Parts: sequence; C-alpha cells; structure tokens
Amino acid sequence: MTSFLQNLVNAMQWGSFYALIALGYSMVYGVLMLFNFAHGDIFMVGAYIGFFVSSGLIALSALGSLVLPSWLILSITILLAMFLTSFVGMLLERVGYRPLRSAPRASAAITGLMIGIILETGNLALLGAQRYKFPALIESTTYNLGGVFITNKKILIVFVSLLLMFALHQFVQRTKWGMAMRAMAYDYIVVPLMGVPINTIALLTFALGSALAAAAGILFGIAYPVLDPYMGILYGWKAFVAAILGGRGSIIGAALAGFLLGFIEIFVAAFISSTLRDLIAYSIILLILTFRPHGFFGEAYSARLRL
Amino acid sequence: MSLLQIEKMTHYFGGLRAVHDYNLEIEPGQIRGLIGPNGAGKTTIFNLITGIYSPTEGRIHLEGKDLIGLQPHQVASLGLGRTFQNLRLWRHMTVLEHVMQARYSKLTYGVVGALLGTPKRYRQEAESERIAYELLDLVGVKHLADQVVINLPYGAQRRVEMARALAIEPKILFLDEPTAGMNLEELSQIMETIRRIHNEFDLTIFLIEHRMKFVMELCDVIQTLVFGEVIAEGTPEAIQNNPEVIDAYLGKEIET
Amino acid sequence: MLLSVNNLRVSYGNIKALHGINFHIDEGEIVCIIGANGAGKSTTLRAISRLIPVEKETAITYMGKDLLDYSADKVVSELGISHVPEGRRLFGNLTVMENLKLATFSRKDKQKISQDVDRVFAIFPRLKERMSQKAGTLSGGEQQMLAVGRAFMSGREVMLLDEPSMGLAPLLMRDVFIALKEINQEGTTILLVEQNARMALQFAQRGYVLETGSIVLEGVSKDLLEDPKVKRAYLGA
Amino acid sequence: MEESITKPSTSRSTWVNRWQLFWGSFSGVPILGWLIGILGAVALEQLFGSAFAQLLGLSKVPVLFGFVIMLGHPRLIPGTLIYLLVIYALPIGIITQVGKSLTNKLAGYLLKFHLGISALVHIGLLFLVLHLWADISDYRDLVLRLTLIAIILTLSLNIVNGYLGEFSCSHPGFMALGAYAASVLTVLLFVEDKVFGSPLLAPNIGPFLFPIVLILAGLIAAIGALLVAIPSFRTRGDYLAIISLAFLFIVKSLIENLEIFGGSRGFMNQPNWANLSTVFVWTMLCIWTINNFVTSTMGKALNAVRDEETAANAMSVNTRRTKIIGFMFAAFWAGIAGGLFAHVMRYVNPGTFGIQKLAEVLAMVYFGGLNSVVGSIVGAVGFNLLSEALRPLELYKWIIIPLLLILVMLYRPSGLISFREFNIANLLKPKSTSDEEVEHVVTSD
Repeated sequence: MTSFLQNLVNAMQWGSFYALIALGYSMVYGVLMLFNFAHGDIFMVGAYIGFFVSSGLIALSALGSLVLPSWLILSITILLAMFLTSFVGMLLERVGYRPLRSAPRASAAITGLMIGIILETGNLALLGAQRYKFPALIESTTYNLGGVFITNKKILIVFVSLLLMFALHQFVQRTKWGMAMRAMAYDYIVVPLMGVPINTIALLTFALGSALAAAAGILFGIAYPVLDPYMGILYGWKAFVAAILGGRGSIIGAALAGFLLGFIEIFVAAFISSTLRDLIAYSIILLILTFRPHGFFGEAYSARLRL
Repeated sequence: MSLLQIEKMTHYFGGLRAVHDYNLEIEPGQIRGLIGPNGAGKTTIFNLITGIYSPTEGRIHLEGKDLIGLQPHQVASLGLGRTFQNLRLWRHMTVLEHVMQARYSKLTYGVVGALLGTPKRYRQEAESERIAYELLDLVGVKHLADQVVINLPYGAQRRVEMARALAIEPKILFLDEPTAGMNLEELSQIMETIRRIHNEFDLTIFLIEHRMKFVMELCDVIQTLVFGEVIAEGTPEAIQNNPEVIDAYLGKEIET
Repeated sequence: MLLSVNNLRVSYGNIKALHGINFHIDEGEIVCIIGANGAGKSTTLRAISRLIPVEKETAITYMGKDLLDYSADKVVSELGISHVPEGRRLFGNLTVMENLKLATFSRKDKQKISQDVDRVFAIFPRLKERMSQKAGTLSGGEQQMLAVGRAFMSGREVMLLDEPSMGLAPLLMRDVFIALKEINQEGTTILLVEQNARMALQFAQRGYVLETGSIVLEGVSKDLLEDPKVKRAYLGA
Repeated sequence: MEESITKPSTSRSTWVNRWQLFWGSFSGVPILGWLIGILGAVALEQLFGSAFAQLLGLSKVPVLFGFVIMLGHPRLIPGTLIYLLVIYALPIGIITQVGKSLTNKLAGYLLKFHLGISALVHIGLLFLVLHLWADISDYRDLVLRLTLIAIILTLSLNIVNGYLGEFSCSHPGFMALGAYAASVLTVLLFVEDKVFGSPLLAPNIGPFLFPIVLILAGLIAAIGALLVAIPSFRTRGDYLAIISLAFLFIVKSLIENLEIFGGSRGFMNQPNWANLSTVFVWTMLCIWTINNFVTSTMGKALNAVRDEETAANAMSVNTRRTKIIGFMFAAFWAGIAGGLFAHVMRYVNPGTFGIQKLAEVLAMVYFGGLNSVVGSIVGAVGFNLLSEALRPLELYKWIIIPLLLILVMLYRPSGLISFREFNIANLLKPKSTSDEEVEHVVTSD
C-alpha cells in the first residue's frame, strides 16, 4: 500500500510534465487544426530560458547587487521564462505556420518537424555539447507520511502545474479571448464574421501553449536538473500522443491524458518492468484510440469546417 | 416485379427524424422525380438507398435483392449509379480517369495483375478506356478527356459525374440536382443529354430537382417530399395542380 | 447609396463563380438576390464579408470607403456589416449567451451591448429561455433565431442573410421574417439571398436575379414577381 | 540615356542566347545518350582519376563530386573544379554531342522491340555507370547503396502519404520489422552466431535464398501494417497519424525488450549480401511494381479514396480493400528496405528506427513531391546527396537542410515534383529535335 501511494505521488509529478506540455499541443491543434511538431522543442527552449534566467538571478544575488530570497527567484524565473518563451511560440506561428495556413496540413506538420530540428541543432550550435545543470532553486526537504516520502519539490511541482491548468481553464471558459479560442476550435471559418481577428487568436494560442511548456521545462529542471537539447524529443512526443488521446482541443482531456500517461509509465516501471514502460503505455493508448477514435473528449469534425 | 422497391423507410439523425415512412416503387424504364424544399430530406433518401446511411427502419430491394446492410460499393456494383448535389469529383484526376475509375468492380486482374502489369491488366484497362471514351462522347465531354476535372466549368463537371455514374453500368441512375448552377441554355442541353442516356440504354432514372420546368418535362411520376414525408405523388399535371405542393414548394404568402 | 458593388469577380481555382456583377443597396432598404443552387449567391455574400478573395477588377464601396481595404473581422467590427452564413454555422460548443457575447468581441460599448442582448431576447423570447444551453442542442428554428441574433450583436449597419428560410417550417419561417422586418425598421439595411424566390420577393423591396454568376434581371420586387421570365425559371409556372 | 539602358540588356540577352544555344544542343540527346556519356566519364575516372587527382594536388579522387572537399578545404576548390570539368563535364558533353545521332538511332531501334527490352538495356547501362562510379571508393559504394534504399523507402511511404493521402508515421516501424525479420532469418539460417548457434542451412546457399528472406521480411512488415490499416476504416487523417505514431513506438520498444535479438544493444553479424547489385535490382523492382500499381485503376483507387472517399465508394470502389492494399504494399517495401538496410550496415539497433528516421523519411517524401514516382526518386536522391555533401558543415548541416525543406514547403507545399506520372515510353524514346529546329527555337525567342 505504501509503495502504491509512493508511486502515486511520483506519478502525479511525472504526469504534471506531460499534462503541461500536452496542453500546448492540444490548444494549437484545437484552435488551428495543426500538429505543432515543434512544441516539444519549445519545452526544451523554455527549460533553457529558465536555466539562464535563474542562473542570472542567482549570480546577481551572489554578487550582492540584488539579493533576492530563493522563493522570489523561483517565481520570477517561472514567470519571466513563461513570458519570454511565449514570444518564441508567437514567432513560430508568425514565421513558420501562418504562411502555410491554407496549404495542406501535412506541409505545416513537416515545417514543424523541421523547425524542431533547427531548434535542437541551434541549441547545440550555440551552447555546445556540454550539459547544463539546472540550479537548485529550492532546498530539498523530505517529509515522511507513514512510509510515503514526499519532497517539497514534488509538492511544488504538482501544485504549480495544477494552478496553471486551473488558470488556463478559467481563461478559456471565462474570458472573451478564451471564448474566441473555443469558437475557432469548432468552426474557424466563420469566426471572423463575429469581428474576431483570427491572427491575434492564433498568436495568443501559441503564446499560451509555449508559456505552459516553459513552465513545464522549469519544473522538469527542478526535478531532473540535467538539461539536454533533445529533451523535447524524449518527452514532447509522448505528451503529443497524450494530447491527442485527450480529444481535439479539450483542455481537461489533455490534462487528464497527460496524467494518465504519467500514471501508466510510473506504475508499469514500478510493478512490471521499466523497460516495458513505453511498450505498455503505447499499447494502452493504441487500444483506447481504436475504441474511441476521437479521444476522451474529442468530437468528430467534418466538412462543416469548410466554406 | 418492380425494379426498385422501398417500403416504410424511416431514418433518424440522432433524435431528429429526417425521413418518415417512405415508400417507392420504380418500374424499369421510368423516369421518376423527387421534389421538395431545401432540407426536406431528398438527398438523405438517395444516401439511404445507395448505402451511405443505413435506414433506421424499412426495406429496400433491387430486383428482389435486399440492399440493407450492404456497403455503398456493393450497392453500386449491383447497379445503382449516382451523381451528387455538390459535385464530388476527385480533384487530382483527369476526366478519363474518373470514368475509368468507376469501372473498378468490372476489373478482374487483381492486385497481382496491377503490380506486375500482366497482359490481362492491359487488355482490361484498354477495354475500360474504350467504354470510358464512348460514355464521355455520349454526355458530350469527350474532348475534355485529358483535362484535370477541377479546371473544368461547372456544367462540364456535372457531365463528367454523369459519365462516371454510367460507367458502373447502372440499372438505375440517381441524379441529385443535375441542373444546379446551370443557366437556362445549359438546362435544355442537360435535359437533352438525360433523354439521350435514357433512350440509349433504356435506363431507369430517379432524380432530385428544384426546377419545376425540368422535372415536369422529364418525369413520368413525381413525389413531393416535405420534412421527410411524401405529401403527394403523381403525374406532373397532378403535382403541378396540387395546392399543398405549391404552398410547400414555392413558399406561402407571408403576412406581416 | 450605402453599399455599391462593381464588377464583382470571384474564381475558385479555374472555375469562375461570379463573372463581374454589379448591384447596390441604399440605406434602410431590404434587397434580395435570388437564383438557383450554385448560381453564386453565397459567393456574393462571402466576397462582401471578405471571407474569400475577389479578383483585382472588383470594386466595392461602402459609405464612400473602399471595403476591400478591410479584413474580414474589420468588415464586421469597423464597418458594421454582419453576415448570417449559409447553414447558420453557430458555435455548437458555446452556449446561446456565449454565441451572442462572442459576436461583440471587438465592441467596447459595454452598456449598449447589454441593451442589445435584451433587445435580441425581446425579439426572440425563445432564446432567452435557452440562454445557457449549448447552441448545438437548439432546434432548427431556434438556431436560425440565434444566427440572426448573433448578427444583430456583431454589426447593425448592414445585415447579410444567406438563405434564412433553409430547413425551416413555414410557421417558423414567418416568425424569422417578421423579426427581420422589425430589425430593418430600426434602421438595419438587409441584403438577403434566397432560393425561395416568391418569399424573398415578398419580403424585399428590390431584387436581383442571379444566374450562373451573372445578374440577368433586376427590379422592384413587385415587377419581378409578375415577370414571366422569373416565373418560368423559378416559380415553375 | 536609352542606349545605356538597352546595352546591358542586349549583352545579357546574347549571353542568354548563347546559353540557350548551348543548352538547346543537348535537348536532342536521348536518355541513352546521356547514359553512354556518363559511362564514358566514369570509365575515364576509373582509368585516370587518381593519377589526375594527384596531378591537381588532391589527395584522392573527389568522392562526391568534390562537394566535401570544396566545403572542407577552400584552397582545393580550383583543383576540384578542374577535375570535375576534365573528368566529368567535358567527356559527357563531347560524347553526348558526338554520339547524338547515333544514340538517337539506337534508342529508336530498341523501341522496335518490346518496351521491356529497351528498359532493360537502359537499366543495364545505368547499373554499369553506378557500378563503375561506386568502384572508386567504399564510401561512394555505401552512399549509393543507402541512397537506393532511401528510394525504396520514400516511394513506399509516398503510397500512403501521397497517393492515399494519409499522414502515416509508422514507416520506420515497418522498416524495423523488416530489418529484424531479415536479420534474424539470415543469421539463424546461415551464420555461426553466439545466440543462435551454428547455421541451420549451408551458408553457401544463403545468397540464393536471400531474396526469399527479404520477401518474408516484407510480408512480416505488411502483416504489421494491418494494425494501422484496420483503424483507418473508421478514422482518417489526424487520429490515424497518432495511431501510426503509437504503432512506431510500440514496435521500437518491443524490439528493445526482446533480449534474444539484442534488445537496445542491437543485432549484428548479418552476412554481407546486400551488395550494390542486389540493392540495385531490388530498387528497380520496387520502382517497377510501384509504377505499375499507381498507373492501374486499382492503384488510382487510392487517389479516389483520398480525394473523395464517399464518391469512390459510390462508384463501386471497395475503399476498405483499397486502404488495406495501400498500407500493406507500402509496408511490404518498407520491410524490404529495412532488410536491405540491415545487411548493408550489418548491424541494427532499435534506436535507428525512431523519430529521427521518421523525420528523415517524411522529409524525403515531401521534399521530392507527393503522388509522384519521379518525385520520390528525386527526393530520396536529392536529400541523401545533400546530406552527404554538407557533411563538412557538421552541425550546421541540420540547420541548412531543415531550412531548405521549409522553403520548399512554403513555395511548393506538396513538394518539388508532385502529382506527376512517370511515362517510361516517353522517357526512353529518341529525341527528334534536329539542329535546325534548335536554331529555330532560339531565334524565335
């Protein structure tokens, strides 16, 4: 039982990363009907931006020119990295995807794939092959709750993830921007007839998705401090599959599927074998998609989306 | 026995009743018409008969064979050819390829023949091409055979669809609004073409149409459909003088 | 002249959908364009709404401005030209209220917005009952009301209506047209596209007859209703 | 004032004229002529290549048309260019020009027989050219074999992504199935191995049974394709893309978990049977069958399903059968490509068949052009040559190639040569353009 609970805690943390990344895929896919294959690499870029922001702030503290408490450094890192990474996402939309909006969607997917490769290689070219270690922003403390060990890092990671997901949900459900995003997911052709500038909504979607990916990157860096230019490929693609499993453009679906994937992976690794992790995870996904081809919360879209 | 026999066909989309208690008997050689306002369920009836949808209730028989539960391609190879209201052409294919494609069920060379290019394959493809040219000639677009369809004007595209439907060697030809998007001149030409097809193969035709003039001149028997139900069935004269039809089809006077 | 369309040409690929049509609408008028399926009626409205590109010979002026300088969303938010698209195209995943609210996306006049919402609910009381219901669950008639209401919220100068009668029972159809007349009397100019020729001509003051991408007849509705050519082609006589 | 404007333009147009005249004189050269010309050049290289390279100060014969040398050592550029000019450009130019009337006559003569005869002669010449070219260095040989395998892979993926219009991501998975199936069979049957022990059959009959092994590998991949094809009945487009992606990951981690096949460490000791001639023959077979398939009504049914499935179904096309055939046929060739690949590298590991491979194959298909046999050949050859040629740029290669592909997507969203058929008869026929006609064309311009 304790080992079950212990793994549950681990799965919550692991699922948080997938869920946060999956949200970005899902939003872009929902609103623009587009596989943003470069999103995993935005996660990577976000982690690196977070690394530089936090290292910079720590260096300033060390020099004594701007002494900040560590919780403030953490908060500033997350917010600033989210803000900066959102511009990477918007740039991607403007330069890579907007010119291809009326082209076949496969072309946009290939473009995304290629942008992803450029981001990975660009990282290697700029920063070299050495691995960067994410600075320890918080002192690690472990609590023992009846045999289940919970670190303050895990609590922080899960809490921040859930908070961000809740904020996103509120944004999408309550604001007119969110309303426009939902409308675009349903039928983007007639959205301009409501006086909604769709290019702005597209940028917003990319910005939000990228900001969440950056948050995921930093949280990931807190848990697993070694950064890798290919971390986007390793985790991004899995999150992508989770996003689709959640259903087209469904935020709750993407979050749930992200956590589900985390749970499957952790529990398979804990109770069966870590080498069988991917095999079982993807087999389950394949099974679910065979019986629910549109994911948990997705609905079939049709010719209605054409003019 | 009638060629096509439909009894008590009813169909629901979700909770919405699209077709209710629809009956039809078509005799060989007839030209039948189906009219009704937009959204009355005419195209749904076509889709039900040709197997695209499966009716919630009812029976459909072609020459005594039950069509319910068959895939559309099986229905088609049994002899139901059709055209579509909003042209469904294959945008990257040429006119000739369209007509040849519809000979699919008549080709017997199989996958191996296709891969290895056996003599049987070339023989059958050549035969198919010959028939395709004849049909294109019949509907009057032979000169466009090598054109990619999306480059053709609307009227020509409709004719390609017609030739394509004929290539499956139909026993009944279903035409869904064959005159949509045509002007009066093209209208009389397409009417001429339909008559020619009818005479050439002694073909049974079932058509949906909006233009009264067209339906009245061509059809032997006409059904009027309103909200999924047949409100009148009869000869063109009878339909034309039926006050209910006039109201439903042309719109009531509106009092303001 | 409020809106004048000159030499409107539209092509889909190599197919010419509109061969250079001319028409105009005066302020406060109800004008209809009638024609068979595929004649180019919807294309005309889409071109005015800037949903589809027009060819370079085309000129559209609206209140002295060049309409072609505006993008699709600006046509609605800055020029006040709203469009009820063919098949209504509601956002089925949004509630009735959200559909109405979304249509005011670019409007800043908060107070006026809530007045307008009240006005829509006054015209269509049925919508008020279904306020927090998803638009996808409405019946055909209610959907049409919401589509008109949504256009009313987004732009009030001109309303472009694409086959509002499609799929409606005669009684509901009458309700919708009565509401439209009311909206028109409050100062909204209406351009209506219809296949149901008789009804459209009874509703509008003037009409244009579109046939395979060209205007073949135009005139006052009463004359068109009497015109034997129109009768023969569209009224089946 | 006017003169100063017109002068440069006239001088430019004489240059253009001269170029057109020069180039126009080549338009009358049939494929046969080109093949013979290139054969002359590679024969020349065989005979005098290394001596001439040394004379120019190059350490050895430039293996890939000098790209690598020129990018890596700028001061060797003049020598390399002279080498290319003397060994390749001049001989090809002279032989094609001198032999023009003769090769045209010959090409015409060949066409009097069955088209297959003419095709075989051309293919034979092509093989001779490639063989002589690859003979210079092992590196050339390897690049060539991998490029030919890439052609098979690209063509087969084009069946699904181009002709059938699905976005399938499972191709590296099919390739992996084929690679492992073929490797296990050959090692088990014909090779002394630590895991499988002594060979079950006499090793010397192995090369003769190798085609059967490859076909089996292809069939295993094709059976795997059923797992993707059957869901495609119900869902299209995006969800099929995900299903196929999940399939790829499943195959990959399945192999990683099969310790008997080496797990993630990989599998080696494959016999060296995939030499240039074997790979060449399989590539030609692949092009031939795929070209046959896509030009038949059976194959064009794929296009009909892609463009308008409802209409295809209503026109008696069995859409399910069509999809199954499309997927299985594509997977079959991917499996064969995998089998060949394993025997070229003589080592495979599951990591080879991951996302990177997927990106590479997709890039080749979309770069070359959807729905086109020629496009796929151009895509695979272009991509591989580019990738080898830019090797000296190391990391930056993976910025330049993606950027190039993005440009292609922006300006030609369905690839360089898309939706174009491959007409063998037209390709092989003699070119009738005589000298007078060429002049006429130029002066009329």
